[in-house]
Amino acid sequence: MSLWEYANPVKFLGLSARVQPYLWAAAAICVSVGLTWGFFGTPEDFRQGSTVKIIYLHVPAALMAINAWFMMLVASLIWLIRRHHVSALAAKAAAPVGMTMTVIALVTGAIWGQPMWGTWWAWDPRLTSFLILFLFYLGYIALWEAVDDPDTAADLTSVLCLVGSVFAVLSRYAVRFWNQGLHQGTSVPVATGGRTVADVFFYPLLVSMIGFGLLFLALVLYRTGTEIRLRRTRALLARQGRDA
Amino acid sequence: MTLSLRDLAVARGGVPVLSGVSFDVAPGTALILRGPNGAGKTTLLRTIAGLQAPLSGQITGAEDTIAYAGHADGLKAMLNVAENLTFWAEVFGRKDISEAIETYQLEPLRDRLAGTLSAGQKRRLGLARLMVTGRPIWVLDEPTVSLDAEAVGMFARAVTRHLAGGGLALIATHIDLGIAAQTFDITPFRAMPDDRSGASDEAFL
Amino acid sequence: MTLSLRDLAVARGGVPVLSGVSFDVAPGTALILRGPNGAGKTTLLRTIAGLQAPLSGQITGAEDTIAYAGHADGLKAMLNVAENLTFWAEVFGRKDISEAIETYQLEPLRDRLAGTLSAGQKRRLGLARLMVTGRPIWVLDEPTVSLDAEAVGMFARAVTRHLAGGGLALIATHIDLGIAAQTFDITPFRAMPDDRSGASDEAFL
Amino acid sequence: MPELGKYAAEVMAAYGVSLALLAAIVLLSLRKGRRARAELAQTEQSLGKARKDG
Amino acid sequence: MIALLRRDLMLAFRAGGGFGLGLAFFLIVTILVPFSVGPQSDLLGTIAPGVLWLGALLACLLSLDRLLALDFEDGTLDLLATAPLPLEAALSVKALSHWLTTGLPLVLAAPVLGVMLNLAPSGFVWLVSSLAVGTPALSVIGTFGAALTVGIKRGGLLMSLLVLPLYVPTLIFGAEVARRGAQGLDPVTSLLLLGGITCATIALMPFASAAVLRMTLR
Amino acid sequence: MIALLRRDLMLAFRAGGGFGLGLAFFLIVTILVPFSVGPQSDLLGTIAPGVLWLGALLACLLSLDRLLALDFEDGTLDLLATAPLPLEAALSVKALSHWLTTGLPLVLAAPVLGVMLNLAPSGFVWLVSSLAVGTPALSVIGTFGAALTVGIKRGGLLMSLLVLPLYVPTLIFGAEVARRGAQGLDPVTSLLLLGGITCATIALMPFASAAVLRMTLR
Ligand code: HEM
Ligand SMILES: Nc1ncnc2c1ncn2[C@@H]1O[C@H](COP(=O)(O)OP(=O)(O)OP(=O)(O)O)[C@@H](O)[C@H]1O
Ligand SMILES: Nc1ncnc2c1ncn2[C@@H]1O[C@H](COP(=O)(O)OP(=O)(O)OP(=O)(O)O)[C@@H](O)[C@H]1O
Ligand SMILES: [Mg+2]
Ligand SMILES: [Mg+2]
Repeated sequence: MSLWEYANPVKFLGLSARVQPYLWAAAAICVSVGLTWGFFGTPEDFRQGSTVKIIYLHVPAALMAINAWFMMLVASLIWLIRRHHVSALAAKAAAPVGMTMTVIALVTGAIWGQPMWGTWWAWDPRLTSFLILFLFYLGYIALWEAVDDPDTAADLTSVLCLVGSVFAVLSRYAVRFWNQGLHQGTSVPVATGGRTVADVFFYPLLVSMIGFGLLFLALVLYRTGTEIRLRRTRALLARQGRDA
Repeated sequence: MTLSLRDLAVARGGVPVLSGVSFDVAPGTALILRGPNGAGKTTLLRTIAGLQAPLSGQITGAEDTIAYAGHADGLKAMLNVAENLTFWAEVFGRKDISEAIETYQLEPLRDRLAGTLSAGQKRRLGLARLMVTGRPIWVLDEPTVSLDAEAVGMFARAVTRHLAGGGLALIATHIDLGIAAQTFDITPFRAMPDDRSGASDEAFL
Repeated sequence: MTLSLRDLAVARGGVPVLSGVSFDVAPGTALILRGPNGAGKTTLLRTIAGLQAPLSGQITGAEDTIAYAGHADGLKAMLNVAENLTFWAEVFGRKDISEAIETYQLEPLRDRLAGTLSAGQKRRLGLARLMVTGRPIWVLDEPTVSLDAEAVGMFARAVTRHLAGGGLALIATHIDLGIAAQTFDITPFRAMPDDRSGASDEAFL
Repeated sequence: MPELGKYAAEVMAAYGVSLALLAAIVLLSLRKGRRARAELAQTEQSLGKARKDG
Repeated sequence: MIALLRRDLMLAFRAGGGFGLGLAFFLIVTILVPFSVGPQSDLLGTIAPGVLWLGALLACLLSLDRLLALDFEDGTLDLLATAPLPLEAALSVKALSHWLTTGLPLVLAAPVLGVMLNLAPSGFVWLVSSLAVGTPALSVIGTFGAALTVGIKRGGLLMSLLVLPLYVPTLIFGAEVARRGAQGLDPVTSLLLLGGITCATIALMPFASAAVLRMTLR
Repeated sequence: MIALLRRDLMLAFRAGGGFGLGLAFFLIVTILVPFSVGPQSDLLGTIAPGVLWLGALLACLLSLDRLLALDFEDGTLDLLATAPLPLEAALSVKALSHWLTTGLPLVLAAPVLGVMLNLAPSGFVWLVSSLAVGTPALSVIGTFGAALTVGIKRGGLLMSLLVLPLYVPTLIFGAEVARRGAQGLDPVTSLLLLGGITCATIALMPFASAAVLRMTLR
């Protein structure tokens, strides 16, 4: 019994059907608790006023936007190396979710920027590299749509994801070199060891982050199932319509 | 060097098209592939030429020995006949294009841009390309499309000469070419809808 | 309505190719054009279809009555078979594609994208397009390229039916189509090098 | 309803847009999933293929 | 004609989207501008109207590339030319479908990109209206360029070269409207002129395009 | 390989010129800029390095479009894939010929256009050297994009979408060099970084391109 067994579409569908109810429930609970707590149950920041409440959307979304790309990278590698279809389809399924997260982070950031920095948008390294990430999502999704043959599409998008990752990192570095920004630094403990956000803000934020993560997972599982079914329909029809 | 297929299965668009195909073509002989439209001749030939991977089965003797001519001729409209041939000769590390020009009577067209040739003249040039590759195995997909009777004769002579020189040829066609060769009908090898010979979509069936 | 050519001269790339061509095709009959590669069949047919102007001479009966099918089929790879046919039917102000589908046995392929058809299947679809135009004159340039014997039969039946319905057809081909029709060889009409039939460069001769 | 002060519009807009986007991706996924299921069921039925699971 | 429009739109959506891609290109050009001229927001604000117009123009131009070329290659144009549909009408429909799949999305997206380039608040409405009035002219003129270069392989660049000068009047007035709008000056005169250009091109260019196309097909 | 290079160059010259056209596009974009942002010469001078880099990038991009597409359509790529020539080498040659026909003329023409945009005198040498060092990377990355989209009709815009984000680092460093040069600052660090990117892409991208092309041809 190895993990790879779940690379079989049928096995995967079975497992994902069993896990999904819990996942959806957990995601719904965490997201709503985190957001409600953050929205209703936290005080205003002395400097940022009530805008600090945006953090419960902005940071989890930004986090998941990056993690989603990372997950797609891993899935693409698995497809390229071991050629498990579920893996490729999972990457395909994750892309729109990741892009949505990116858009949420961008929009909430822009809305937050207006009161804090006095501008909707600034060419700050953090913001800019995020915008580039958005472009990579866009290109990735467009490539999936444009290629007819599913396997070729999986191959091409995987390579694009790989090369894109390298260039995304490179862009991030280049952008930082090009401009020193005003976006604030990392405030989450995993990255810094200590934290710069007070506990009152931190716990709801943590719940919200977990919630976004679970939501992402649930969505990806569900959407992968959808892709598998579409692929099966296509396979059945293709084999039927071949003769004559 | 013999070209051998053993229990080959091929797919197009992820769907198995043929399975269980086996045959040998010995040097000095040609094999004519037959089958109705959509039977899978093009797919089979592309697989043998190495342009796509087989689903399963073995192909031996095909490594770096094949000159392939498909529906498209790989001609540049803005190069003339001689330049087109010279280019392909050089890609295959050769120089001489006079034999090809002569066999297909391209001399009068030598300096015409390929884009201004008629359909049949273009095809003649496309076939002439095979001769400059120096490859022993010719894999041809409907080579005589839009050729007139005389040009079909040129082609038949070129193939016969190639075979006499120890080459071999595999030709898919719907019409009679006037070449002494065995025929292989691929119709019986059509893959069944639930065929599981390694196609990429079989996990989804 | 009879299609008549009177003393027609045609050119390609500014060079006269044929001159002095005259013939009539009456309703209910077909005419098969023959001639070696490069004789000028394609050029003549394109002129008759109105895609290029004749150098001199008259064509009568061709105004808005012609459906032309050349080497390219006008199919969109990203539309399926039915959508392709429907589009052309609508362009010609018609609706019904079932007869075309039936004649060329395209029913099983109806929902396949045209880009995924084999060469012969594509050609069948290209020929089916003629039937949805409702035009009385069919002008066909090598229509049976890459068709198998059975499909050639479908085509012959379609033409016969078209003729029986009062249509007429003009077909350039190198092979035998199995259609009862007169043959017209264009070889004798090849234009002489110093032909002065109105070509654009004659002022420079 | 907490007191949002002078930034009420911003905060509400941020929450509104984000929740709308989340809802959109969830609903679109569900709709696509449901269609895929239906299509597959129909195909399987018309081809008489048994199915190993849901 | 409706069949043609429907088919073109269908193809645009299916073929991996003529729809989204013009837009994406517009977005990308706009994003690349700060990378190339530097991130100072006042400088960006000054050049924003011009950059957005130029970006829209280039996005139109790139998507023109295959407006007719694909139909030429697979023989559709030959067949359309012999169909009972005036070529002028067919080309107008093609221009319309080009505008619907490219120009219109650009108009809708322009405000967002205006934000990113720090466009002055007073400029938004004028930017959008100038684009709405001006982009149809870009599509129609572009169709002419596409007809001119239709038989030529590698025609894309050549077409850009032919079309860009024709775009100059539209660009001048369009950018003028947007710029004056952003600076708080009165842009109405320029807008009227822009509208005049658009109307004139829509009325006349299809005839030129059809004439040219008949010549190329011959 | 030399045969391939020679053929590509010959085709570029004959086919109505990949050679001149990239250049002409560059020229036109540069000319359109004053029309769109207005003619104040100090403003133009400020944005000149950026505009020239952006124009060069777009000119490269547009001419990429058919780098492989034409060879794909007429079957040449199929035949090349079965020829005794590693695909990596063939693609490197293609990138080289693209650079020779597009990048190099841009490098040579840039000073002239710099004059038209009022570029500061100190900037010329840096502009040219940044383009000389940076454009090869554009060709190589572009070949990757072309390989990705080769089988796709209407692939031009999709390719732009895929390639432009990949161009970002090159653009940032290249424009930075030119800008710092024009402002009299020290551009050497950026130039070194730019060179590093170019070398890395030349060394690695052909493998990615060949891998991708094998996938599409399959
Ligand atoms: C469109 C504008 C913005 C974008 C694209 C953006 C993007 C990002 C990104 C990518 C992250 C990193 C998440 C991570 O790496 O874990 C982040 C985190 C964060 N952003 Fe923004 N941001 C924007 C505007 C703002 C504004 C205006 C503020 C507040 C004044 C803000 C406050 C924060 C905070 C507090 C974090 C958490 C820091 C951390 O944990 O790393 N952002 N944002
Ligand atoms: N641009 C051109 N310049 C000069 N000659 C040309 C040009 N284009 C075509 N020709 C010549 O015109 C002649 C007529 O060509 P056409 O395509 O009509 O021949 P065809 O009878 O259809 O031949 P096939 O049977 O090979 O299709 C040919 O000899 C061809 O080489
Ligand atoms: N992308 C695809 N998806 C599904 N089926 C496809 C695809 N492409 C081709 N096919 C089918 O695969 C089969 C084999 O096609 P192939 O081109 O090999 O036939 P062929 O024997 O060469 O026919 P022809 O004589 O018409 O050239 C055909 O039935 C075709 O319809
Ligand atoms: Mg075939
Ligand atoms: Mg012909």
